Amino acid sequence: MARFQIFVTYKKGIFDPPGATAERALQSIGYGEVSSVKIGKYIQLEVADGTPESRVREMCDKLLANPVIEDYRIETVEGA
Amino acid sequence: MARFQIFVTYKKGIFDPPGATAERALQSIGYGEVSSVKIGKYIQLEVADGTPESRVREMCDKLLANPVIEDYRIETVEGA
Amino acid sequence: MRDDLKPELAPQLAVELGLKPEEYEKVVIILGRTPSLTELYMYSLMWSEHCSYKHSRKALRMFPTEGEHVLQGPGENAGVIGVGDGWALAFKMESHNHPSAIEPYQGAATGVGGIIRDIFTMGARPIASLNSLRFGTLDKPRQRYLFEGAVAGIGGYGNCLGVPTVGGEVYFDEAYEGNCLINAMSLGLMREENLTSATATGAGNLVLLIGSTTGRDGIGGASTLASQEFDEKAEDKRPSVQVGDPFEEKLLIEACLELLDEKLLVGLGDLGAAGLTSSASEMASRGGVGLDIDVAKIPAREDAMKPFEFMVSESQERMLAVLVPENLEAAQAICTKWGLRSTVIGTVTDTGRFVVREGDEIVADMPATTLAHDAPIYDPAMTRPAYLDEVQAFDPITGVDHPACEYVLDDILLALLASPNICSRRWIWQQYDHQVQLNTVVLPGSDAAVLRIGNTGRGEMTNRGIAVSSDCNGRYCYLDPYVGAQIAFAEAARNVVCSGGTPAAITDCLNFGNPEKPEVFWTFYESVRGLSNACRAFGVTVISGNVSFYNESFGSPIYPTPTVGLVGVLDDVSKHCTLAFKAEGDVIVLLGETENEVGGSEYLKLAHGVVSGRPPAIDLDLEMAVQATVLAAIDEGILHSAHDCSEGGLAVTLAECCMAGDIGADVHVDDDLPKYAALFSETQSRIVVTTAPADAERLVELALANEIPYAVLGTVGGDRLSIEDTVGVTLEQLREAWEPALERALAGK
Amino acid sequence: MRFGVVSFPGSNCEQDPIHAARLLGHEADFVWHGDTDLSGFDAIVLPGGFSYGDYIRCGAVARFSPVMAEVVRFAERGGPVIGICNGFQILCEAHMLPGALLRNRGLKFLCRSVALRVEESACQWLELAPGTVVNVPISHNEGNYICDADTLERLNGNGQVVLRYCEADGTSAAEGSAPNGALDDIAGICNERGNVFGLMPHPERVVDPVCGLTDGTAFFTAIARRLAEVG
Ligand SMILES: Nc1ncnc2c1ncn2[C@@H]1O[C@H](COP(=O)(O)OP(=O)(O)O)[C@@H](O)[C@H]1O
Ligand SMILES: [Mg+2]
Repeated sequence: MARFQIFVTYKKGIFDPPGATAERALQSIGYGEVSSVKIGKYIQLEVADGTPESRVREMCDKLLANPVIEDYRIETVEGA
Repeated sequence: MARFQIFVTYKKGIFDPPGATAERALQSIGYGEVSSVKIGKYIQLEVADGTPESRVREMCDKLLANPVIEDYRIETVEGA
Repeated sequence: MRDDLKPELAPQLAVELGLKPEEYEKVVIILGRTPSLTELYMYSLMWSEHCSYKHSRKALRMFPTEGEHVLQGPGENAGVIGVGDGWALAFKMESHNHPSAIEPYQGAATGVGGIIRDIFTMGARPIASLNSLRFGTLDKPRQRYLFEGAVAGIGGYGNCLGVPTVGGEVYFDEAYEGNCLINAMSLGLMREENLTSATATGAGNLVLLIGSTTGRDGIGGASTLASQEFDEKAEDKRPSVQVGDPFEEKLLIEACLELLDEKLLVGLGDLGAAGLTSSASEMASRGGVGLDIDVAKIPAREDAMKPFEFMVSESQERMLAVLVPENLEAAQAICTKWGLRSTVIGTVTDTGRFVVREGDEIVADMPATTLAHDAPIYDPAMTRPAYLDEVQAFDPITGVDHPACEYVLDDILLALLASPNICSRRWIWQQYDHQVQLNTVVLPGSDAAVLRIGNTGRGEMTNRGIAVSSDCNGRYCYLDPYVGAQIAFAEAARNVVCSGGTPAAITDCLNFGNPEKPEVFWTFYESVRGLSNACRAFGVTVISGNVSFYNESFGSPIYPTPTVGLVGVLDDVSKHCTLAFKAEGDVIVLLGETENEVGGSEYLKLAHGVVSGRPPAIDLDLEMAVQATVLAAIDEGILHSAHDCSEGGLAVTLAECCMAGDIGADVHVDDDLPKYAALFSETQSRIVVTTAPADAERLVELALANEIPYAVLGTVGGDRLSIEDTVGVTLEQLREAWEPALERALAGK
Repeated sequence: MRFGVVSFPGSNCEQDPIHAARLLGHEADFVWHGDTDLSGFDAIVLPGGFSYGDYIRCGAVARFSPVMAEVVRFAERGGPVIGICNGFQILCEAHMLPGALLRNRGLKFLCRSVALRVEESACQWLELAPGTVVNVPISHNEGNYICDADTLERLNGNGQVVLRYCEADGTSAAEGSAPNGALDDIAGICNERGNVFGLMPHPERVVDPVCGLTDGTAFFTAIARRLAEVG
């Protein structure tokens, strides 16, 4: 079985309300050192051995990410 | 300015509705090789230089993750 | 004046930004020089179809805009009517079609956000929303994606705000496949004295920007998204999608209403399409003043933003307030209390000029009124579309083989009930919080939503109410725009009347193709004419509305879709009525009369795959008389239920009454008509009502007094719907067909 | 008696319990999230809505509001606290109640009336006979209650499960009756003492007869009667 992890983030210039809110919240509860928070998705995928990354890319484009407003990065998890 | 990234995932045994749904959806649209999908949070944090990881850990325990249902992993982003 | 644009490039850029050469010339004449980059952007957006209504303005003058209830007609962010005891209701409908076709969730969500800002800008607390949706057929995965996304977005935004989404409509037809329609309507309540205007006055007054930061989102959105036809290039336009932040909007609602309550503002405007440019220039020209705006003061979401980007950004959840300097501190304190940014970005001047600067460098300087009011107004050419002769020549009675044997009628009825255009909409409205604020008296699922007038938070309760419905059958409008538009109005009114409301005023959202095509513009003109005449006949005013053109894909326009949002008033909200059959033995009466009119019907499309013929005829006098009869009967308290006949005809109406009341019925229908027509004809001006046997006579008296045809159909009771020997189905069968149909279609079944 | 209804930024149901309580002849007023004085209130309501947009996690930010420290003390002194919908989520995030609320299993917001079975419990907010079925609307996107096995055992053992989703006749369906996938059909729980009560359904929505059902009345009258008794 092969493992991939996918990091989904908003495209540049797309507003991230949850991140903005977390940022303010952290500052207001005493973490003034925080200057920016962005909240994206961290997806852990388990697929059959030998599944090529291209397949995973397909899955992201079709379902796991929203290409209209999100970018994503795929990483293979070694020793899985 | 220092950068951290935080990966928030559901504790083992906690049912993750979005993950389970994505898993079924992928299988139903032709990705039979998918055996598991887990969807967590990918948080990118920018803080003042010299902020120790322990501070970030605090932020996670207090706000960014819910210890009752979630685990998290913190990584320093080099060359920030 | 500083300029970031080489003068010789101006004409070229003007074209890219959508200005016609002659429009560009007009700008040059107004300014007496070549426009700067910022000015060019500002004019191109303000003079886009979306902002200037340059193709529709003249036709819209046909609408009756003055009437007894009207406190504010078209021209402000929303229209306002009086609904009694000093209460005023602001409402408006608006389209967000093109953004939603690119990103359904965010497109629909920001559509809701925009229309709700229009409401509280008037000083009203948003109390309810409706949505009117059109998609292609659900056998197409893309259409399912758009539909699910739009519904989730509407719920996601409205639920977070705590504004109940109480009604709407949805149709699925190939005509909308390349261009879905997302029309959102919102209503707000206020005391008459709190009615405010988006007007800037008083030289020396301050301009305060409240709410979210300003980023590059939706740059040029107003023109590129809303005023261009859809085609494969849609993909490239993706980045200008905006993400809504309903939490910020909720804070804006509370803060702005408090600012108005405290009488701290001179004027308040919202930032929608064309962002700061639009709201600022409109506020300035309404007040006949000038403005001096410094973009360097605007809180930016992104680095290195150019002045023009600040001026045209469509970042959501921002409001623009004008106030006297003495009130600044108090006003900002309220914003801070609600956790909102507020920044003075400029001042009101007496020059009449709209000046934009970055620090001390002026980057734009033009007469304020020319942006908002001097956009060219066109008289588009129009010709009657050729297709009309063809479709109207089709005789639906002889043109297809109608079922000869009657036993298939059961199956056709069940198939109609399972049609996505008729089946239960529960899947939709249970994703919407339709009860928050505790004023929803009749929940989704009946003909119209009924709301109590009052503010539970302030303990200001009344026993007055309103009923509201949005309607439009695009097929009818395609087959005859004039008649179709009149039916859209008549059905909305009928739905409101069936719920006990007296029609008071409407808003509309006119969705059409490219107005520069004479055949398209003709359908637009005829629709407006039909709608106007219907309004005049009923003495109902048009207080607000919205036009969405260029709803085409690959060159073919959608069905003409003039959606009507109609509001009626109930002096006593307890005197409302629903569609559910109530009691064993109640007498079922049909008010109005069925004709053989299956042209454009759901039956014709479903059973014969045909969208053709003439739509049902509409006789506005008969319509009014039928509605008057129902209102009188409800007022006398003799009606147990009322439900109009719309898509699917009498049989579907009866089935819906049975399912809603969880009780059967035994009826006889008109024997002079072929059964398929008696059951499925979509003849207008028909309402099925029930009454206790003891009151049947009185009901008949009312019908006679109003000189309307009527027929006693039968009685309520049992656990099956029996229509003579032709239809006999159990409640279970009806439900099995009607309840899960949307889920099934969405599951691709 | 006097109910205090806390309004957090993003709360949107706060006017509803106020209306319900007043309708039933009680006093009720808003409490600002920044306030730290709860004196003069006999019971505290954390209302529904989307505090702080429900961003990060429902209730995650609201629990840090100044007023919450007071609410905790109020509860420790035995003061009755009810958290409805978002209020329940806040109680869990603040660890005033165990467990957490995840996305509904169907990933869809659900607004509709549901049948609830009253369980044998220590809850001071309800004095309906165990087994009673009430119909109350839910309106949430994250009502899928979850907790670990030990906690669940404790909840059941201590009579902390107050309400369960059920079928119309009060029975539980084999596959579960929770529309949102909640563990063990749990719709509402209380602390051991029974004074802190959290539930996803909205009783305040079914008190005013003008809007239909009135099954929610019991959720306001019981605590009032109880407080009247203890004086
Ligand atoms: N998109 C929607 N959102 C909310 N409610 C809807 C929507 N579409 C339909 N409904 C509700 O479903 C019920 C039936 O709708 P519809 O078939 O259009 O009624 P009618 O034929 O009387 O106009 C109405 O209560 C309507 O408000
Ligand atoms: Mg109707």
